[in-house]
Amino acid sequence: MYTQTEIIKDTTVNGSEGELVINVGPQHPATHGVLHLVITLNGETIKKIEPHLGYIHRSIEKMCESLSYRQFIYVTSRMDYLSSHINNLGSAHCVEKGMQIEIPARAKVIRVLMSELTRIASHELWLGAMAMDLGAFTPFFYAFREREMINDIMEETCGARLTMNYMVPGGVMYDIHPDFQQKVKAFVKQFKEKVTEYDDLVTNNIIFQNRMKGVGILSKEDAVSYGCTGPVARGSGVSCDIRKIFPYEIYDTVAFDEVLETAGDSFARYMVRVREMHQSIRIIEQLIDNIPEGEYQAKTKAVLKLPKGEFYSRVETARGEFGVYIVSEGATTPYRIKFRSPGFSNLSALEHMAKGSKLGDLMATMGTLDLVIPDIDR
Amino acid sequence: MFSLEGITNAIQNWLYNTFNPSWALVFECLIVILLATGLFAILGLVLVLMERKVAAHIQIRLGPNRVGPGGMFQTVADTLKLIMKEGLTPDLADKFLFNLAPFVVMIVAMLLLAPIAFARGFQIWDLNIGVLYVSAISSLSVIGILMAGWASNNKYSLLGAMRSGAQIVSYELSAGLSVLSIVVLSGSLQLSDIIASQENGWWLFKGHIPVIISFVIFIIAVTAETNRAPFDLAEAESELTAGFHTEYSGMRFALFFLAEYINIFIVCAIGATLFLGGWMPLHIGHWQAFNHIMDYIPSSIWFMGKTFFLIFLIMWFRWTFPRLRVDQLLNLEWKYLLPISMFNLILVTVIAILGWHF
Amino acid sequence: MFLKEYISDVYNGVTSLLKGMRKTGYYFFHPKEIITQQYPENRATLNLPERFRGEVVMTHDEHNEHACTGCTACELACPNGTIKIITKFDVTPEGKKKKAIDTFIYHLELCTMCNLCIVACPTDAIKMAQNFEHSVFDRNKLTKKLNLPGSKIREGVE
Amino acid sequence: MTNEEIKAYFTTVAPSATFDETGEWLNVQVEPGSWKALAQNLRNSILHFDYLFCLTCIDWKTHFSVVYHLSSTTYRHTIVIKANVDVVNPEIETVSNIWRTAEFHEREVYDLFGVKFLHHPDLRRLILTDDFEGYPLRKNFEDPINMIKL
Repeated sequence: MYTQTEIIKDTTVNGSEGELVINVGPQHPATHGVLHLVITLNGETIKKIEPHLGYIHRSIEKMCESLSYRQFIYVTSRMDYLSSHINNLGSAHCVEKGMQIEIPARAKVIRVLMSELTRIASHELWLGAMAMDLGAFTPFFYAFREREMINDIMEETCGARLTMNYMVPGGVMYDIHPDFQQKVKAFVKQFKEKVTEYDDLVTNNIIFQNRMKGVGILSKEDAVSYGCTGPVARGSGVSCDIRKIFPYEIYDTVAFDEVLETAGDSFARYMVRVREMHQSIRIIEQLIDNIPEGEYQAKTKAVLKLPKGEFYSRVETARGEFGVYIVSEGATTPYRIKFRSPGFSNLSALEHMAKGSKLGDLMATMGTLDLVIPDIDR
Repeated sequence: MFSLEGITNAIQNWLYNTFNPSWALVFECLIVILLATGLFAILGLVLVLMERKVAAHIQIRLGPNRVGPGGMFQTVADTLKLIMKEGLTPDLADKFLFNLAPFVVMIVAMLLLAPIAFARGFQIWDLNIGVLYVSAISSLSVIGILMAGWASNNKYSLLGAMRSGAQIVSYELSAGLSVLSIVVLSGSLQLSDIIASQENGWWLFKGHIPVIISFVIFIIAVTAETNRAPFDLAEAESELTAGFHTEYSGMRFALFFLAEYINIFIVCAIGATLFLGGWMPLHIGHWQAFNHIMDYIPSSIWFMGKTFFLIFLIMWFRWTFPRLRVDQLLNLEWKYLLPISMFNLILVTVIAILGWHF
Repeated sequence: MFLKEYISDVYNGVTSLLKGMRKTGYYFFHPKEIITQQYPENRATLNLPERFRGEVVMTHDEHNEHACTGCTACELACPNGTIKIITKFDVTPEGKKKKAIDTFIYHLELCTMCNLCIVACPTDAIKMAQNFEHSVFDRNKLTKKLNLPGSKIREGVE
Repeated sequence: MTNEEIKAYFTTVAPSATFDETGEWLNVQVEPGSWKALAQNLRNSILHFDYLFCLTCIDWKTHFSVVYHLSSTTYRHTIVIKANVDVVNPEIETVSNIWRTAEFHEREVYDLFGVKFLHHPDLRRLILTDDFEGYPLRKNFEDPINMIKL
């Protein structure tokens, strides 16, 4: 029934003269999941990359058509599981837009705090995983040490470490834990101390810099044309931070900079993410002592019914722009729901970026794209 | 002073007194084979455990600690597991070469044990071209790797083997040149002579900066020759899954794995012999009292200590640095290491001729 | 000029590498920094926060009474069909018929720990337990009956 | 640029377009036949819609509407373009040469809805297997194995 195996069989036969077709994935140490790339090589030089998707496609969009507006939010954590909070936020936001619910100020601040913590956690994991792709195993553990603190904070307040389902239409599910502020402050302190380690081990390392600089170049025009968002586009100098250009929640009242690099190579994307972590810390520091008192959840009806119409909300996840497009017919379940996931568009630029470079460069390029496969496959 | 020299001499005398010379030689050979194989097994187990523990501690983990006290028997358990596993041979592989390759790699590693002086007078074969022998034999291991990569009928393996070939061939050069600098200084190719020349101080300390440079180059080059990170392009996990030994499993994989660690041990032993005086205790010029105290530490301990220090250094590299790209690897050799070591060799020669070393 | 650049290249490269080695060396010689947690040896000291979502349980007090009215709010809230409530009709002492639960079936194997049922419950009859060691050898064991045998609804809970 | 300006532009290049301003953004209904030329215009004209951030399709049972969310990185204005296509033989011109991101998005829509994008460079199934029957996101698709309904 499945001709996917046929494709694999075909590619074991070499292409034209001097070409070598290899399958990277679906089980490969560098693809972080079940991404399957069929790569045509000439020696070690990449001539063509063809992604084969669908190994973990769960048809979330179809699933959501049978889930109510409260229920479908939890599914979105299973897409980009590293920024599940932000996915939840985007979905809850879209429902709130349709219902015209005004959420309390406290909930807004908590949501922003959680989003930024998630962003740091995601970038920490990316940092470790990318260093591992380049053959340095140790930064992974150092990055996970800090990430673990965030996970503990999440566990305490939200009840889970990865797929939190903490955002609900109208606010957040619980109030923050009493220890939350103190723990976040401890994390900020530790992060600031330990972040120099990453610089020593990774950023300033000559081997690392040589591997990253001038590799996987994406021009500004191409980044826009390929629909790249997030750190991938910002590394090419495209200003696309949704938090800045279409502020949601309270992002218009906190001070932070949109990180932009112009080189467009892997190192630029790397620097964008590292500097973004510092900006997230800056946002957290501004907000952590200023969480307003009050309700954490607006009063909503038990059964949510969106009015007839179309609603779209955009949020900035750790990987880029996440869009939720709900088409409602006035029922309790969405008529059609579309998730615009950042990884999907970013992946489409991979072939353009990696063509003509060495096989080793592919890992550097793919590492800085920060692909999360469930996000691409949905 | 405690030494193994007495024991070896006693055994030899006893053998030659009891049997006729040809039988004595046969028995000696048997003893050497037994010892070498035993050393192989023990070294493999110890080094793998050491690697895992070093990695764990660098990575703020504990490492294996479940099997035996402090995880001591972890590698024994792993070996048992590997022995019991099925050794798969891919369908379209060249079966003869595929099965031969691990043994070639292993035999090369075993041959290299011959000239190494483990302690005073404890050497299998003190041949007069010891250094030459080592550089000649050590470049043979690339044949085994190429064989494995080619015979597996796997594209990843082939790429890994090709990378490995280019890498070992080029890094032989600077390894050879840095070894030459010690040959120039001591004026002999025989390892026992080189050790003897370090009686009043190790070459690393006696030879000024040029020897330190050649020591650094030697360490880098042998790291590359043994396919260790940051030069592990032949097996580059994130790029080629496992490189040349992707298709190997069971005991044949274990042989590759073991040979890698034995090779590390051997190159570190050579490094310790050439630069750090082998089994020679730490002697400083004319400090007679200090030298005398140092002599009380057995020579085997000196040798093992130095070797394991170098092994630790190489492991430390592995768990700190990212991997180089294949073209950067060759750049590093041809643009940096080779010119520097050539220039350095001239400096060393000048020092040796003018007798500027201590 | 070329030579100067060449030498500074080598110098900068080597120093950057040595800096990295100093960092890893620091950790190697400071075993106090080790963060490994030795599970399952540390089971006794394992401290899970009270909000941690391990599995859904129904709280029973010392009289073997629970607060579940059988309203099926949780069943409706669940996105995966994890909860199935079978109701029966009790006859109260006054002779009136009253709806009560017969069996509260919980499919742990389908549960995603989203917490929506706990939020939906009007009487706080169910809550999340912190137990996370769910592995069993038979899948049927993951289908659980949450109300204890012989239990009944607490007085005054509507 | 404001919606009025965008509308004024549309009336010059595509007089048949109809507008709907009830939502967050301006919705423009266009004819699928004239879409390709219009897209080229939108990308290159003064409106400078260079960023296609969402491309999807909705099954309205009577017809499909292909939805394009366009934005401009210079002016930050956003519009939604909708083109209705037939259920029986859904076909529309590709825009993958105008916005490169459309290549993958169109393949996804082709895969899950069966809308054919004419002149697409590589229109194959992206997610599902090549011999999969049916288009899962269509409303009339019945999943033989549905966990929730079981």
